[in-house]
Amino acid sequence: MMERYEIRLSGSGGQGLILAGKILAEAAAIYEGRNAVQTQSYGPEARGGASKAEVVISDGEIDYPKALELDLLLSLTQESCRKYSGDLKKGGILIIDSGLVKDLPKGEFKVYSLPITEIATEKVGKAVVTNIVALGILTRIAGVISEESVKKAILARVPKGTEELNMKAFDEGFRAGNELLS
Amino acid sequence: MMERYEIRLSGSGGQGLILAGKILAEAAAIYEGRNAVQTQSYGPEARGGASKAEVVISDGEIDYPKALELDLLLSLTQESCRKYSGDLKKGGILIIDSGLVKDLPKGEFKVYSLPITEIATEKVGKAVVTNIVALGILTRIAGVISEESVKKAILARVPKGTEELNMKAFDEGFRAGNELLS
Amino acid sequence: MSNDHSGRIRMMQGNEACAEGALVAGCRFFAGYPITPSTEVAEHLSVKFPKIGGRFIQMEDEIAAMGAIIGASLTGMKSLTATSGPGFSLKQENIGYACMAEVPCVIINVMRGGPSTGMPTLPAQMDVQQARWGTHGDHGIIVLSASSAQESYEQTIRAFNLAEKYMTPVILLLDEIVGHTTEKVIIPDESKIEIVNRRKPAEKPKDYLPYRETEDCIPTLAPFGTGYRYNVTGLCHNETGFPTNDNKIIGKLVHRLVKKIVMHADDIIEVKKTMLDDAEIGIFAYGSVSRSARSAVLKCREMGIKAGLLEPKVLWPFPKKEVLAMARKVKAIIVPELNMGQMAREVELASRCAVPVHKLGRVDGNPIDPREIVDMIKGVV
Amino acid sequence: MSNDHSGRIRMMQGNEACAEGALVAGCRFFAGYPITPSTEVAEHLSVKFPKIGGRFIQMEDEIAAMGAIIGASLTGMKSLTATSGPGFSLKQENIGYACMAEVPCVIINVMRGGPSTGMPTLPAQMDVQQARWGTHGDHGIIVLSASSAQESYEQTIRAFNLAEKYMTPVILLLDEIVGHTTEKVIIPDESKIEIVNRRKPAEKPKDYLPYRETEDCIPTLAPFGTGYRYNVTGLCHNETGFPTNDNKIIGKLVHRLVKKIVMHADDIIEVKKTMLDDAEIGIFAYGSVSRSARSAVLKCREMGIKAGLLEPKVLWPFPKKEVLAMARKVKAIIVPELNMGQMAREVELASRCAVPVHKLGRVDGNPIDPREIVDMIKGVV
Amino acid sequence: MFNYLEYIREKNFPHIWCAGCGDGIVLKAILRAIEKSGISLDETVMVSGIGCSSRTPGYVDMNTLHTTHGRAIPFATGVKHGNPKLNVIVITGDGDATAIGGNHLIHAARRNIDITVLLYNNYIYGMTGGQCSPTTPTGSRAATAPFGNIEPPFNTSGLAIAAGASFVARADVYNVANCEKMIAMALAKKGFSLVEILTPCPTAFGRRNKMASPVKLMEWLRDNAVPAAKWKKMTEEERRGRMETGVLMDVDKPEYTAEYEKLVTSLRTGK
Amino acid sequence: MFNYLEYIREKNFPHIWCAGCGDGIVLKAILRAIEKSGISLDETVMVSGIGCSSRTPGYVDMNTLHTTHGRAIPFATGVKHGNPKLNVIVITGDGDATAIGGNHLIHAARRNIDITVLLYNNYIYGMTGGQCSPTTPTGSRAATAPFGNIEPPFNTSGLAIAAGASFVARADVYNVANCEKMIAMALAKKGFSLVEILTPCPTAFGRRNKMASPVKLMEWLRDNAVPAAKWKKMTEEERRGRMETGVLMDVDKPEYTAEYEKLVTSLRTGK
Amino acid sequence: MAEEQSASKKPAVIRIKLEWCKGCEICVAFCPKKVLVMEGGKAKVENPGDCIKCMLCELRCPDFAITVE
Amino acid sequence: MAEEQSASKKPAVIRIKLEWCKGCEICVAFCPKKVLVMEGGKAKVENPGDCIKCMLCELRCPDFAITVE
Ligand SMILES: Cc1ncc(C[n+]2csc(CCOP(=O)(O)OP(=O)(O)O)c2C)c(N)n1
Ligand SMILES: Cc1ncc(C[n+]2csc(CCOP(=O)(O)OP(=O)(O)O)c2C)c(N)n1
Ligand code: SF4
Ligand code: SF4
Ligand code: SF4
Ligand code: SF4
Ligand code: SF4
Ligand code: SF4
Ligand SMILES: [Mg+2]
Ligand SMILES: [Mg+2]
Repeated sequence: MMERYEIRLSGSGGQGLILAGKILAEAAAIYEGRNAVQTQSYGPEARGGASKAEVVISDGEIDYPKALELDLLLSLTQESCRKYSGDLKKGGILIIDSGLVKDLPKGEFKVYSLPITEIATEKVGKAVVTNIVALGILTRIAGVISEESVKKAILARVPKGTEELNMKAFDEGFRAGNELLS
Repeated sequence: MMERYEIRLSGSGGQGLILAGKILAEAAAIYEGRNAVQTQSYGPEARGGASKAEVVISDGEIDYPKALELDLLLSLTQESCRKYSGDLKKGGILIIDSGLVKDLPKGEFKVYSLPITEIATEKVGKAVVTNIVALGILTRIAGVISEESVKKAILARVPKGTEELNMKAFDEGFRAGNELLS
Repeated sequence: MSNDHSGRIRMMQGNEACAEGALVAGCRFFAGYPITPSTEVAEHLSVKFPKIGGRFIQMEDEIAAMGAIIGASLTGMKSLTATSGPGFSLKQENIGYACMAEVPCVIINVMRGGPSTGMPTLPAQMDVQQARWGTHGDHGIIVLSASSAQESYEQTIRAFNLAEKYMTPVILLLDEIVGHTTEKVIIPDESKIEIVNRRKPAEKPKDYLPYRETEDCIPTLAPFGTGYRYNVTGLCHNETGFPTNDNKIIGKLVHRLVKKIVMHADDIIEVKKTMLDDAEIGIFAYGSVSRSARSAVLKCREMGIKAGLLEPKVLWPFPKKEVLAMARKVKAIIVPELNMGQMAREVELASRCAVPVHKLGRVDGNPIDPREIVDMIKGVV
Repeated sequence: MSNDHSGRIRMMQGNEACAEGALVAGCRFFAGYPITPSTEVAEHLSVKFPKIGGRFIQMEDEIAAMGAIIGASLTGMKSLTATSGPGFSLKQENIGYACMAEVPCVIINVMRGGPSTGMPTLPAQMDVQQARWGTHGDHGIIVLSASSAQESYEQTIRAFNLAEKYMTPVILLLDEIVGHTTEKVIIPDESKIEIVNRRKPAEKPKDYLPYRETEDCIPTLAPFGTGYRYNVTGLCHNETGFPTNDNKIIGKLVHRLVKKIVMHADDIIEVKKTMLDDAEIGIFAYGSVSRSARSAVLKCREMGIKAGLLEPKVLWPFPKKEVLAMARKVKAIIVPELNMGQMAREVELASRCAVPVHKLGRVDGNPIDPREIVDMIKGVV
Repeated sequence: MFNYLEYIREKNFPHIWCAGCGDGIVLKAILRAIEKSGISLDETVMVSGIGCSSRTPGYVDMNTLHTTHGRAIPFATGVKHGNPKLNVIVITGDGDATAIGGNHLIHAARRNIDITVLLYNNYIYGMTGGQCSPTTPTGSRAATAPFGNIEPPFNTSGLAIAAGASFVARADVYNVANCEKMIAMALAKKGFSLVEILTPCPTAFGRRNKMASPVKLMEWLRDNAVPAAKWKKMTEEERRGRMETGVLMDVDKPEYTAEYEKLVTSLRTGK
Repeated sequence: MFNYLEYIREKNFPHIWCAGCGDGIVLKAILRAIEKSGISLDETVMVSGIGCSSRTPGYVDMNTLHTTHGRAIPFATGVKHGNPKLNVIVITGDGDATAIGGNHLIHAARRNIDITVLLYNNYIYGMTGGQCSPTTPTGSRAATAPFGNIEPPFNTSGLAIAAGASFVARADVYNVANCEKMIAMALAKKGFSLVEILTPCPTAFGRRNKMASPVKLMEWLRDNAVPAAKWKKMTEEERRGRMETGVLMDVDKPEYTAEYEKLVTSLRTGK
Repeated sequence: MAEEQSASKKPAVIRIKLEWCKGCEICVAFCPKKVLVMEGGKAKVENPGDCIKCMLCELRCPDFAITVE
Repeated sequence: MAEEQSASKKPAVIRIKLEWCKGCEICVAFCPKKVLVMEGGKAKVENPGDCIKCMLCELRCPDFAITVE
């Protein structure tokens, strides 16, 4: 049984990370029958500047809904990485956009640096799916939720007509993560 | 030292009894240096129907400001007499308008029945001064505040130009009270 | 927009769960005015209601919204509004009207921080005393609390049930964390959900007294337009609903408004106990903080400290008996809350000096970390 | 209309005495909205102010009136509003603003009965908890009480002094009996009356911080238009007055708003004791009821019963120490009040289970008769 | 002969209004207008705020709702939107509707929700003893304007028109026939309708302003409330200080609850 | 060259408004108008309510007062009546001024108190994420009108005129020169003045209504906000869906604080 | 026809409910035929024969106190 | 005169404060002379020589980010 796995997705206001957080949570809760809670930052933060979404996944009850010690942090901007990496636990996973995050936070983390935005724009061809690319990468690297569950959750959330695009984005991300690991 | 003397003036909305109450209180407090509190009924009562003003006079501190056991009740209407005579104490003074109050409340009271409104209209010539006539009667019968003090208080309260009329009203009342007593 | 996966499990924000709970409870009228962090309740119902013939209206302000739900409730509609601190303050006058005229309705307040505009997007539990005393004049009131999306759903249903049963406004307090956290809600079969509807008059219109004195102190208000002609007023009134100046009747009325809640306290009050049986340290916590407290209890137990948790699901009437019972068993009580001790004072009052009561207040917009509670427990032990 | 007899003794209603007290305190701005039984405060000032250049304005509602006095106070004017229950409820949001932005002003609430419209012309003391908790969010507040015209006069002056000293709204609660009873007021020589004016900044505009952290927790707000340019907001803010999302600063601010009152409680609290030294029965009473209580004490003493009276002139911060001291000396405490026990619960909390606390509540619009109190005392003895 | 007793709650009489208060005159006009328009008492709800005028519902035998000061219109909005089949009449005063309740008035007008607002303009706060209201004429005395009111009054009807009301009329208690007619027209209107009824308060307004008796105030109305037809022929000079009565606005526009119903239908039927 | 830095609180920049939000454009027009009208920053107070627009005062270097939602005008009334020497500017949004604050707007206009209200009409509640406001056009989508708004909007300027405002103008953020001019005229006016400034919100209004980019919204203003001179020559047909800009009302009337001062003087001098 | 005529010719029955009459004098002041007078603070029918049944007194009585048949 | 001429002839100095520019494109879209372009999400001066100093970009920039001298 998995006790508690804490994920934080961070970046800037318009990057769709809140949707990504919701998808992750639904993948775990609805398609894997586990528990998941998702929270996010509101307020001026949510309007430009750094923004975050958190997902806690567990096979048991989730009492405290916010992250206490992050198992995984995704950062799509330098600012968000600086601001939100404080809670990443020793040995935790840090996934960053290699094109946008240059300064790494101090600490003992497993760092995975990939050109996430670039994958979205170049390989998938649309910047708007950066969040889904990130989900693909994260799914592979974290290894706590199955590929199928996340895909189902994506399909249930994204607007009709964009399914293919989003599946492609997820797959590209997943593949990139896979390459890095293998 | 006079402990506590409770007076209630009752009648109908427009009879000027609240002003009479204020005058009595000022006579005691300002012109005789005693303590006095004056309260009155508000609400629908104050708009037609029965209305009352209470004055408590004492040489000591006046704690409870409302009447508990009336020493004196003045009633200018039948309705107000019925409604407000309950608190009149045994042996208390009841002054009524003989023209308007026909049914007397049950109890052991000293009843003084005078044609108060009639004195105002006939002898003084103005119905509006009924309250001042009543004050004259009450001053004489109660005997707790001096004639001079009440007159001073009247003069300080009534509109300019009506002083003479009001003095006349007071005197007529005082005289009527005197006649009844002697 | 909505995520209608078939099946009984749904992921929802607390605010959305309130809206869904309201739908199931039979609520078909919503009037509101947007305010962070409660707005999603309205937004969700603005999508749902028109589809099923329920009535949504955005009013010009919170005062009007409160007035509108009272008016709608008198036509027989179960009615809801949702707001946050500043709007809750504005609604107080009309909440008092609903108490006085005994009109059932539900008010959700998703609490944010600070007095005044404060911290619109940050969590707090600073309106718990206001929920009891916010309107002028003596009155009784029912105030519920929820600590998860699941409870938001269930407590909204319960709020409507209590409102209809006791003919009274019911307030449901969420804090921003609960309102905005998305998590699993297990939706029971509708047939398994108890729904209470207000009493209808048994007598004919001519014999009908809306505020008839009854043993249970609960009036029976016929929906407007059903042939029962009567008067509703915020003035002190008699059994017919007409204003009175008769002191005896006034006294009875005000007494009854308070008594109506007090006499049914056992039916209304609900608490959840976690490991309290053998606890030496009792924690009293509600809303999102009770989740931190539960974590803390578990951590303490791991460390061999016998901590237990009393979670009131109903804040008012205050669960005095339950607190006293706990106070008589434990060595100390800790009250963590997102305010400066508003419920701690109630715990102190209820525990009748049986044990020391320790406050753990946080007012900086951060949630209470379970570790803080653990630390305090360690300090107390 | 007014009764300007020369000399120092005047007969006045409590409401009029408030108006006169305000004038002496230096109040020069009034904004209000009529409501029974407080309207005479406004009416009196509408006559007086224009004659001396003070500014009277009748606003479109109570919310606006509260807003206007805050605005005026920021220009340096001592500002007042007066209302009763329904209006007091409406003012709550902006009272919270005044707490948050720390703008001195005085709010008089002449309490009438009932929740909602209730009993507009009958006395009650049902808003004493609302005065503490009526606005959303944690905050500190000063609430005074008066039991006679004389005290109405004096307490209005004190209200302004405390508002200016502590940069906070101060609430003065009267009940309808006090507001409407005409009695003697002895007006002291103006030179003998202590008047406090808010602090002015010592520093130059460029170094000025309106909400600078100080030991006494009191900010220094320069009147608008005097060259000190700063921002005032109801959002959580930093020392400069600008909104912040920094949790540390937010936490400090909310703490300070509460602490500002608590740390100065000894300076603020005032009680009057009557025959308490050797009392076996302690009465805790305020407003018009304290007069009934005083009568009762005297009657009891005549009968050989050692009763004594503790009269809080300040209701909030609550005189905990004084109550505890009394609780430790007497055998029982009686709390007569024109509500269902709103202050009795505070007395119970403060007396820390030292003695039984008996409530004597009346909510029917009648005053409490001294004989009722005597009867209860006899019952307790 | 019109039998008022069929419409009133006789046991609540005599009513609380002062001698000569026009509120009773309006009440009677309302009852006749109700009869004329044939609406059923069981399907009609009368909602009021707080004030002398707002005591009206207490005397009428139907579902009556006496709310908080200024808030009659929001409560009424809830009643109407809650059950659009009900006829909803709002009784309000100048203070209730244009001071504390001014915002609700303009918003209900904007929404064009089908309620009939009968605004008793007595130029003062009657219930609380004669303080200024937003309709107190400049220069008039009031308990809070002891030296004469320095504020200009609202043209309430004009304001309602600007806000979007579909029917607006003015009437007065001297010209009782017109009063009844305007109310009947307002009741018949589908949409937000307002009748501003001039009924100067003898006790709190007249006395302070040299019109101490009810009869004086009726004479003042007779001489100064001018039917629309006559008004049109008057010069600016002649109009000064006078009030036009009759229909001031009457247009047909989409009504709020009907529009809502349309939305519901379209979502349900996909049309 | 106009140096904005002399008027702003630079340390609070960049401001919180979204990319392309017109609020910044208005702010700049205000600063230029202030300079033009020569009023002293030390004797000027800017008061706002709550909303995106109401964040404006935070950026201006003077005494600034950010109040509660909808209540800027009453606070401002207190400031002005408290010290009539101060110039008082109110910054407010369509929700702030016409929804929750509608009553205060019409009453300040009625009193004709000398404050300048700059109402940023962005057709939506921006701050709370795009719910309907009383100016949201019928049919437009909003977070609380997912199927299109069924309510008609206010003509806010028309309402202010009906309430008694002495100066009313409309401007927009495309035509920046007119915007500056209208604000300057309003500042110069002795009496209640209102400038309704059209500044559609890209984030919460535009996106939902097929005008996703700030540029699109500016183009919409360019094509639909019509200067008075041109407006006069347009047919009813051409006017539909368009907005007249420029001065809509400009009269001289007694101003509230001046009238009060007169009363004080007359009582003191007996004249 | 006959009936109509008789109806209009039937002398007016003017009733005053004294308990409800508050003596405002409105009916008296505006009766075009001076049918009514005040007495003891209440309205009183003095010249019923002159009544033309214009109904104005009834319509304007604020207290539901006067009816004309 | 000479000065005026030289002032108007002086080539425009267009400054963009990149930290404040939010990239809304308004300045770019409405510059009558296409002096400005977008680059990396911010405005950029591309053809300063074409600028006629109409000031519209400065007047319309919501972010106080562009100045023309
Ligand atoms: C919130 C609130 N504020 C004030 C009052 C006091 N109040 C009662 S009636 C009234 C004014 C009534 O004036 P109007 O609406 O013109 O009615 P009228 O009595 O003149 O018919 C006021 C201010 C109240 N009941 N509630
Ligand atoms: C009493 C109260 N109700 C609601 C809110 C929430 N609220 C904040 S801003 C706002 C609306 C803002 O709209 P508008 O005035 O048009 O300003 P904008 O953000 O569009 O510029 C609302 C409803 C609040 N702060 N206070
Ligand atoms: S105070 Fe005026 S409005 Fe009220 S009942 Fe009397 S006359 Fe009528
Ligand atoms: S939400 Fe709209 S109004 Fe608010 S800052 Fe963004 S663009 Fe401007
Ligand atoms: S009906 Fe006409 S004529 Fe007859 S009494 Fe009445 S007012 Fe006079
Ligand atoms: S009008 Fe009516 S109340 Fe007035 S005097 Fe005539 S009968 Fe009496
Ligand atoms: S000043 Fe005019 S021409 Fe020059 S860059 Fe700006 S908008 Fe273009
Ligand atoms: S207008 Fe201003 S903020 Fe927008 S792109 Fe141009 S410089 Fe940047
Ligand atoms: Mg009125
Ligand atoms: Mg807006």
